[in-house]
Amino acid sequence: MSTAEIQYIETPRPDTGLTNGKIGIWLFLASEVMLFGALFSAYVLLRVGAETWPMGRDVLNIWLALVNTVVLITSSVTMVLAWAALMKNNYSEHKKFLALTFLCGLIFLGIKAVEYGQKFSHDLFPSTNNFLAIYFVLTGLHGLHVLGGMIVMLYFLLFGRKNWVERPKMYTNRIENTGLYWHFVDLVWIFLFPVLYLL
Amino acid sequence: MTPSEKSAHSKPLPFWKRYIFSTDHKVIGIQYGVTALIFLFIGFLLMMFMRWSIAFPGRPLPEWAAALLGPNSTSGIFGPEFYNQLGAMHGTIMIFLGVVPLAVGGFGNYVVPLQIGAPDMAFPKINMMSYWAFLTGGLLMLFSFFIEGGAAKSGWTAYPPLAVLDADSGQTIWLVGMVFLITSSLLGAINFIVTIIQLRAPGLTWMRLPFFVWSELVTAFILLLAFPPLEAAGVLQLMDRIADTNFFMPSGLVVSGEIREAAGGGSPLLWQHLFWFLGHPEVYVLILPALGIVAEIIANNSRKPLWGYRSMVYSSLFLGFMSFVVWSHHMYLTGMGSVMNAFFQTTTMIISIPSVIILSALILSLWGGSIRFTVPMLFAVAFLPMFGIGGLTGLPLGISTSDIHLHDTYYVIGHFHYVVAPGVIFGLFGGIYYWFPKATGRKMGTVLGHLHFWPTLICMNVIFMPMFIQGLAGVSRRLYDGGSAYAHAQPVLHWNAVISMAAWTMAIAQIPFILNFFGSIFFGKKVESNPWEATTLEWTAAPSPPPHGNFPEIPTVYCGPYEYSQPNSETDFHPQNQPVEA
Amino acid sequence: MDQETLSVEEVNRHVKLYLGVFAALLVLTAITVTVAFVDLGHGTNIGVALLIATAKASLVGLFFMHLKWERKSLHGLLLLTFFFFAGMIGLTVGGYWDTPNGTVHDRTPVEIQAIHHQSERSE
Amino acid sequence: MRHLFAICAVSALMAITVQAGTIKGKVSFEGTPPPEKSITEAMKSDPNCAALHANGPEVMTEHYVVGEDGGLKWVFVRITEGLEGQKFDPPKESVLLDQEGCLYKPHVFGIQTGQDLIIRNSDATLHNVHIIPGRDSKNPEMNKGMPFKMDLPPMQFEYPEVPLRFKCDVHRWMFAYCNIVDHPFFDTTDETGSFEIKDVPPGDYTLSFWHKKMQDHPVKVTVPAEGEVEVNFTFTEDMVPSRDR
Repeated sequence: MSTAEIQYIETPRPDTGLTNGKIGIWLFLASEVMLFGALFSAYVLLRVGAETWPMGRDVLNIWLALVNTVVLITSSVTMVLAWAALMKNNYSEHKKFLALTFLCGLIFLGIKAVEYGQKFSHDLFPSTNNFLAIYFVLTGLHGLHVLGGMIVMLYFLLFGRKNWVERPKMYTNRIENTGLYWHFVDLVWIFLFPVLYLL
Repeated sequence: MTPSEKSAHSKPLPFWKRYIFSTDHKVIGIQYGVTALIFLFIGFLLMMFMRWSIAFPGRPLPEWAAALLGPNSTSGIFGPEFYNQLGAMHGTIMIFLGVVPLAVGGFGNYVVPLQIGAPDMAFPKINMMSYWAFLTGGLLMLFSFFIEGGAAKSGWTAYPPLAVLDADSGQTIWLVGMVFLITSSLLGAINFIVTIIQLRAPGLTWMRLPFFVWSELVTAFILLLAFPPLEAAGVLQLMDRIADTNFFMPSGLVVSGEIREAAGGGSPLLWQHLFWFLGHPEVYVLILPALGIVAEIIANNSRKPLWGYRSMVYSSLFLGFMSFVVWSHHMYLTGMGSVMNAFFQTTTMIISIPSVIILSALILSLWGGSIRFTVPMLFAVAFLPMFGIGGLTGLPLGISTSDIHLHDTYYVIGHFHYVVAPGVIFGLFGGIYYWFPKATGRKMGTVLGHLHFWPTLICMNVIFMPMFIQGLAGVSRRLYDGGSAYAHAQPVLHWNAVISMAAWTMAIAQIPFILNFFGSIFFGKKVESNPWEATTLEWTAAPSPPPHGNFPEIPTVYCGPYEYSQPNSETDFHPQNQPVEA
Repeated sequence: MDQETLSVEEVNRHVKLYLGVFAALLVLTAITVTVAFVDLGHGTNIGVALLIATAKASLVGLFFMHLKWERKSLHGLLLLTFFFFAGMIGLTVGGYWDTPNGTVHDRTPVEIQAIHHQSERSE
Repeated sequence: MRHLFAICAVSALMAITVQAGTIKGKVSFEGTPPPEKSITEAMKSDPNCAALHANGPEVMTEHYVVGEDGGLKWVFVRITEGLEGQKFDPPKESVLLDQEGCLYKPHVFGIQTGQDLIIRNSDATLHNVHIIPGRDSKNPEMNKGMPFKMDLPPMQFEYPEVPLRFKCDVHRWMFAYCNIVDHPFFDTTDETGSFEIKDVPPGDYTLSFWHKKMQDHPVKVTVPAEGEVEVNFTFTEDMVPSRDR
């Protein structure tokens, strides 16, 4: 037979029990942990070294952030339900939940934009003080990750059907890996919310 | 270099898809390799100008050399600002655009899939993306020389507040370039780890992996976990430069006489912690692949299994693990207290143990072997003492008390250049001579090889040994005039001219290599698939050059990677994919 | 967690589990907000908030990211990453209080700034 | 042949239509100028500088340099109003700012936006050219080390600024005042206090006399079609800032 194609894309490798995609996404999430870890250590070092550090709730709008937290948690749930729908071979239910997740992402970014708008209108900028600077960098970078996840979901919403019909198992793995990434983004926000807004 | 196209694709791919936007790990490996060699040469060129300013400050360059500098020098003379640009970009280009892409991108991409019996990398498209992200970052870095204000000039370590206060935009382009390079390394690292874990041929258990594959696996883990903090620090410094934030700008900072009125409150130490959190693992990313290559060459050319293969594997794993907890030995003089100094001093001493184990195992592998001094073997054997000097001279720097005198002096320059130049780059040269027949089906000339090896070895030592003498005399690094303004440097100033002469002659010594490298592609002696009579899969199971998809059929592995001169076997090597009778 | 063996009613059982975790997450979020308004002293506030955040994070990790049924090798990878994460934050921030004794660096930057301000006002 | 003829005709025509006048004059200082301070004492901090002036005359500051006939040196004269909307492309020749004997030479000079400025170090010692723009000026701050006899690559300024201060971070007594304007009609007075601005198109203008200590003083002037117009200006003692009296 001609040269072999790359294996273990769909079926896991017997001795490691994992597919290529799953190890790949978990390695990527490990590097993301280090990325946000570095930003958190920047936050802690700046806060410890600062003479004055504003209380989160005095400067930021907690209630918008609370809504955002709920939105992101809901999107995590709809994401995992979208994956479960595929396990039940129900593509239409999957598409509905994936669209819902995408919508939640959109709402999240919308609320973020409103929040940033409020800050800029009260002329609170990153250069005002280090609390706002690290706030903008952390939430900005997190927002970009949300956007990245949404672009991938949009791709699947528009072109996923052909892949599902031809190679259902590969498509399920892809959705699971996208889900892992999305849950990680939600996980980062779960830490961001108290650290920036409540303490 | 025309890989035969009997592969699964119906019709052969158009030229640009097969060579430019290819997803074949071998083509990407060669793309990485050649680009990295060009960047190494550019970095070398920058250093030659630096050596002129160090040896003969204020003296005009000859016209043909000054012409290369264009507007940066007027009538052949350039000032300290341009020298700092040369210094910062020499470091950045040599490390991030030269050695890492050659060691990890070039050799890793080309050799690892072949050595583990895989048809290609686990994610071919991501592999291609990582090369193009690397090329974009590289071109951005080169482009920054031609903008108004010139390239970054706060050292390859880009310490704030100097890097943030630098009004010219070269530093901003440096940061953006770094983000591209880090993304490229990240994608590469994920690809390597998944490929090595998932696509090993049947029968290729973990302890039958060639040591080169182990070194690339550990390197990939270091890249994966150490690079993101520098990306975060790069984002913070980018915000400091563009959005006037104050992450690294302390309050009450006095800038040329006036207190800088800004929010302040930042800490320059934050950058140093995040930078060196990558910085030290980065130097292990440089050395590990070279150790892997040298191990392959020594085993093959001494016709003897590696001594202590298991101890080398566990040492490289331990090296990778420890490399994350030693970074602050670069920061002993930043006002850290005795608790931190003691901690990092201890971890630094501990981390020197695995490197010594690997080095001794390599030296002991020579014992009792019937050694063939082929050209790759010359480089590999020369690597051992040179890396030894590099490693041992690092110990006084690792101890906080002696580092007080030696920090940021030419002793440090001598130390890390001994590890990188006669160490890593000799290993990589050996790798090029060793795997060239596999990549092209032709062997590189041995006469030109010797003509390249001996002068380069001698020049390297004449360049870097006097640096220890200057460093111990207290000459500090990054001086555009080589220390001629300092009284304590006067007795050792004459070494500057000696070092510079040796550096320029070493440039001439690279010509035989360039002729040999490009010449042998067309005129080299034709060889069949296993000219070195090696045992690992890339030689025994794949033709040279291997087609797309590498192996006619996926090989099965029956024994360890270095079964040389086994008793009762007619040939003095036993290929991995040959069953072991009785 | 190999997907072939999951039959439809097993998946439905998982779905109920996910909805339960969803409820738990919402409750925890409510708690963390209300607790934030109660002043238990700066240290404890941080501790409680991080505790709740870790609880929520582990819920998401274990159930939504299927870590509960995942192979040990991935747990190893996460442990290794967490060790380096903790090492980076611990040593970077730990170094802040560790100043060489008997020198001007003996005091933390905040104290040095305070002295600086006093000396300004006294002139 | 025909082309040659055409070119001569056009250039001749050009010469006739362009009428230009010249503004000449003398700037003087009435009263006793505040005493200058000696720099040789400060120069001892750098042996290279002290050596350069070892046997020369004592080096004094050049704040109020008044000649015997009362002429005031280092006064920058330029047209401030009357040129609105006119574009002037920068002259080809470059302006040279030399650092010789640890002093900026010239001390005050004018340059047009886009014109080449060459900064030279004629001393064998380290000078650090440090350009400090005003608070809300758009010219960039710049800091170039010049450790030995060398020239910096020619540079240009984009935005007018009177004055753009140059100082040397190594020698604190070294200052230069670069006055950037976006037209060629300017001059700096010499020891006799005289200045001359040529090829000024006829019209009404405001001329302004700038001195680094005694600020800016505008004067109305009308330039005839051709020939010269004489404008003199006298700085008086009360214009001297209080701290210098």
